[in-house]
Amino acid sequence: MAKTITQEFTKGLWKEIPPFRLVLGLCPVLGVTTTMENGIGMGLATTFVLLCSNILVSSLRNIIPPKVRIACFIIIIATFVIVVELVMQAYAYRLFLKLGLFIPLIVVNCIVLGRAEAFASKNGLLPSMADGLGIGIGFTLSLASLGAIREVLGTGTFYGASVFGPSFQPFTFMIQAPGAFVCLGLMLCIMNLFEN
Amino acid sequence: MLTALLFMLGLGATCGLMLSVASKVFYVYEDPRIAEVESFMAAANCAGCGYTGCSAAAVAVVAGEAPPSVCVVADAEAAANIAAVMGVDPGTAEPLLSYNTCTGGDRAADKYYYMGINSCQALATLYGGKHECPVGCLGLGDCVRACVFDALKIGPHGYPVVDEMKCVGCGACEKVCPKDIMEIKTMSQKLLHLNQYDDRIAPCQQTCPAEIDIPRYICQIKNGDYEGAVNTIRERNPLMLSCGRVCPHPCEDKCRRGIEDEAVSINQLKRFVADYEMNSGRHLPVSVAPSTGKKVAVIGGGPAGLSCAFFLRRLGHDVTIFDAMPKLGGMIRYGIPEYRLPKEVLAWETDGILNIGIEHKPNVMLGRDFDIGSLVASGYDAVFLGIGAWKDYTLGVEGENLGGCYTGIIFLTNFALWQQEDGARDRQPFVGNKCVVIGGGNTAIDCVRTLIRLGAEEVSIVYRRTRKEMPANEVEIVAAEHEGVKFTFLAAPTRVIGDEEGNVTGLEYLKMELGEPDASGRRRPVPIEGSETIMEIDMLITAIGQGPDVFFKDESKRLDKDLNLTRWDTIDCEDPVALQSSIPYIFTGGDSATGADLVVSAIGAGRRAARSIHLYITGEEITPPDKTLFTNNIPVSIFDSVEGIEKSARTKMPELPVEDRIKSFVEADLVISEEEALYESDRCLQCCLTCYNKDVA
Amino acid sequence: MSEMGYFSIIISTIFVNNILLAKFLGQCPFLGTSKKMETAVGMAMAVIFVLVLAGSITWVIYHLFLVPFDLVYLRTIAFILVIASLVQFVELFLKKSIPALYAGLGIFLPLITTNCAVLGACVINIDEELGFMKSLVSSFGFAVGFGVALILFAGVRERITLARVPKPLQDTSIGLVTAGIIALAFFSFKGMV
Amino acid sequence: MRELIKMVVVLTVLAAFSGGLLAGLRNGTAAQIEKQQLEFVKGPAIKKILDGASNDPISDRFKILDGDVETSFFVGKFDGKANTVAFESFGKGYSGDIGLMVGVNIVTDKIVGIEVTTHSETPGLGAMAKDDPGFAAQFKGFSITEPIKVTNEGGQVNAISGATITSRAVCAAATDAGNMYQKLKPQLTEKIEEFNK
Repeated sequence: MAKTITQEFTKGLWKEIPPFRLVLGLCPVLGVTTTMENGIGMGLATTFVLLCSNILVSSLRNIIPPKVRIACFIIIIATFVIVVELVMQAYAYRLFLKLGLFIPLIVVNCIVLGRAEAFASKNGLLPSMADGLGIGIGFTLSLASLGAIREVLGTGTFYGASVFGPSFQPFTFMIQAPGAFVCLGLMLCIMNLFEN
Repeated sequence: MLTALLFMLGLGATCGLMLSVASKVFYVYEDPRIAEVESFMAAANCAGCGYTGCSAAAVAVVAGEAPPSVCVVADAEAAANIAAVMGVDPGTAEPLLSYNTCTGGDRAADKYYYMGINSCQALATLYGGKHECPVGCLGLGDCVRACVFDALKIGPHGYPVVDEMKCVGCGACEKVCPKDIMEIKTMSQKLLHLNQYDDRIAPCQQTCPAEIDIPRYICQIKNGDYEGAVNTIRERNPLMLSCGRVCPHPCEDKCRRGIEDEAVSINQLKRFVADYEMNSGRHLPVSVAPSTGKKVAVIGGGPAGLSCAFFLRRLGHDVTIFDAMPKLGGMIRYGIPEYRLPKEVLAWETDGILNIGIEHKPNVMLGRDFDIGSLVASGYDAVFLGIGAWKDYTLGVEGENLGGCYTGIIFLTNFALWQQEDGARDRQPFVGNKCVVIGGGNTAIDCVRTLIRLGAEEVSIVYRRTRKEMPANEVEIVAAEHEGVKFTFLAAPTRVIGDEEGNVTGLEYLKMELGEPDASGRRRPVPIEGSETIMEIDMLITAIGQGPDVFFKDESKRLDKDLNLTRWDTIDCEDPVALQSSIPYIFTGGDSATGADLVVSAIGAGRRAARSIHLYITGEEITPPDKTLFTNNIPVSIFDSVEGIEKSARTKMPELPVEDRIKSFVEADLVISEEEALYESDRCLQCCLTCYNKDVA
Repeated sequence: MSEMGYFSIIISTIFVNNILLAKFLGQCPFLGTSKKMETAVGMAMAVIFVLVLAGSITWVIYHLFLVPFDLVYLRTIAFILVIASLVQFVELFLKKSIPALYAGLGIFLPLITTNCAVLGACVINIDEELGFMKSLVSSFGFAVGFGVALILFAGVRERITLARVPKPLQDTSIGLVTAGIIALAFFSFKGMV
Repeated sequence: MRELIKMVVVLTVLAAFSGGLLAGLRNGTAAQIEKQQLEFVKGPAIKKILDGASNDPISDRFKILDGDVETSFFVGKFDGKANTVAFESFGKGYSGDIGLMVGVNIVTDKIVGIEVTTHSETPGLGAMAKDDPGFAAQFKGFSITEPIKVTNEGGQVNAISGATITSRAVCAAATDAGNMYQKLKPQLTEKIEEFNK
């Protein structure tokens, strides 16, 4: 049971990497990963919220009465989400425009509430931070890789820079809704393939 | 800034107040385990588990529908915590493991040949799969693919094998199996299951009134897992030491090997493991579900009552046994003589049953010391009436109340009391020189064999039909013959003759001949006119059958008058499986419901009644499923001939030599050796519904 | 969308802007509860109930409190808190007072708190500046759209169990690809409204 | 009861704390957010349309209220005189509204340029309205006082192939802008004169 802080951190990077291992929090995964930049932005925003809420939940875990704990967690998470929203509006407005609707929805991202409830409310500050950071970075990596694949195939660019040159006919399907599903499904498949 | 502060303050306060008030005002009682289980889930309400939110999943876990590992967000530790909430004392709880209920595999015959399908789900939709057997494993391994713990693989015989070290009881395999082969059941669910027409069970298990999983425990014996075998038997029969000694084993009559060869000696194997446990000196731990807080009164501490109490306790209810006799066991203590079932053995067995937390109130009799009304008033939620059949039928002929005349039960009970109870030592039973016992059942045989051991010079049985029609166990009749009992068949007593002092001196009977078969299929004996014969005797015991003693019905004032009886004085229950009497909270089973019958039938009835009581007090429907088998046989499983059998001799039961045993009450039948047990268990064909292991390929 | 008629709102929310397949909201229950038709239908019904309820409450909160007091930026936290508390309240109320209804719908209620489809639809309604009635209709439409997609998807997934799916593709993986193809089909509704 | 009170108190305090924190943050970022909004949503379009203006159109702006709708106008100074104005109008596209920034010379009533600001059209088709400079360039020089149509409706604008609805929406938005311009012209002229002082 006694896992080290490092283990708590690294499990989020492969063993429990969302959304591949923990099939959760798919909405932003599918919704915003049209480009790598969006993926990273969303991932970092989620990481920030995850880290902050884990810290706060973990430090307040003995004060919060169990019957209203969900409401309390939601307040904590929602607060940080709004912080992200405001800060992003003020200093990264272009990103905010693209991520738009999905920022407020970090509140209802199962991963964030799930980690708060399943981990932070039962563990000390340091492990909770490690857990939040690990899962958050894992989530960011997934979003970034999915975003990268969709961006390269769908618009022919990588992080904004053209890859195939002007003659490339973009595979537009990839950056639309159906492409998101198919791409994630196939990535999951490839992960399974490597696993076995 | 201030508005925001105030707004959030108001919002927080409103929500907090609303919820806390609502949780008081709209309080509904809920199993406290639900909240406890839910607290270990991730509360993300993500529905990733397939249930609609965490509380729905928690409800499902508590109801036993979902495994503790249901939450996809929470980690293994949470699953362990949930399991702890659901389990019992972790020391005694059996782990929730996946269990493969079909071991047919490759040996099952094929009906169709399919090409290219590699999923059980797909195969099952095409005419139910490739095998002749309608319920067997399809062997394409959907379960193996579903298992994320790598605990399943398709074994060498073409069916899934569970690696118990890796299995966590998550239930993924159970969910995908289209034939419901893989089973993850809580102990309570297993205890409540009744044999059904669509079960994968061998003919022996179908026939056993207690529904013991016979092939499984024989297989466990074969593998040297004697404790496992004990646990398997104990899921259905808490009195295995007693049954192992006295059961007439109807299962062996249906043994498939018996069709071509001699049947497997199933009961000897049961006795072997039961004795193994007793000789080990400790009772194996028995898992008990968490307490439900419901109270049940079991009236009668005989096999039916003990079985009912045992299973109710394992289901988590508080049980009290009220018994009229000083010690537990009922008819198997006071009716079955010491040489068949030593009291020491029985005491060890009943101690084991009481040990799981059952209260025993001895020397209290229904109708004399308490009545049903007083039980209801003391807060019992249901009552089990297991009062047995303690009242002998009478011959209805002149002179049967003369001195030296006894009824079978009274004779055996008095003798047993004298033999075992300190307080009854001065009432030594009367033993004649020329003794006659009327009747052909086990009670009659018990009487004659007891009389022989008590030193009676001449002991004979008078029975109005022939030896073939005698209802007593064959082994018992043979033993009585060996011990020197004389038999007078086709003789109907007409008069008991006495002397001036009122003591019996003779028995007059009519000779009979066999006529047309009656409703029971036995040829009806017809008296031969003018064939009266007189037999000289000085002691007469009538053991021609017993019925329940229902005197309490007249004694008690209110509730008992609604209790319907049949014309044989047995307690009337509409459904022989549900065993509910005309008063909804009163259940019955065993001899009090059927009239005198086998011990193993009473044990089976005790479990069925426990099931009904459990469902009744938890507010569920008690009507048994339509598919309930209830000692009938599944037609496809009964064969006329069995291929591939190589004859092998059945293990003989070791016995004390006749000259030794007729002098004492030392147990006459002995246990088989470990070597013999291993040999005998190897004779088992490990049958299932239609397939079995052939001796020769 | 604000100047659309009720009918166009319904069509738009059910088909064109299907909340699952075009807006990518509510994916967790979409994949979680679509394995069996039975749960899918129950879930669809509950989402309709819950979303209409949530849609109307959030509209009231937004227009009666947040806008007049210039607190629009607190929208997310206020919505989620109100939705969560109210749903829990309704759940408690139903359990005690109308157990029959609770048995059918109640168990699905907790999902509202963390189903992003619910919060998402409410936020979309506010963003589109719909009036109260239109917002109600739109919520209903989104919920029906959720139901339609979920039930269609569950039907397909039940059939997939019969197919020979390569091992690495099984379960969630093939589920996602299937969802993609269904989404492609829903693409054809674009431009209808 | 104590548990009850604790529940309410914890929730209230937490909520209030969060409210305070957010309000503080909001006050600190409000100005920056508005600037960002203008810069990123409308900024690029305005800069393109009013390319070469000697002032900063984003700071030289005014608002006119017409009925319920408040529209922002951005003033561009060319050759030292404030004579061009840019404002946004909307048309109904293939999927959702299309925002169109239209620049008009108030002296000649001619369009100096258009730019699509916001849209959610199909990438590669409808989205070409924004991405293909050739499409927008067609509008330059049209009189704002006349309706603008695509060629197959008898107008002068060549539609983007495969995205007729989007093309029509852009035309409709431009026509709409013309209507608004004509209606508000007196006020407009007045306000713009102020920048020349």
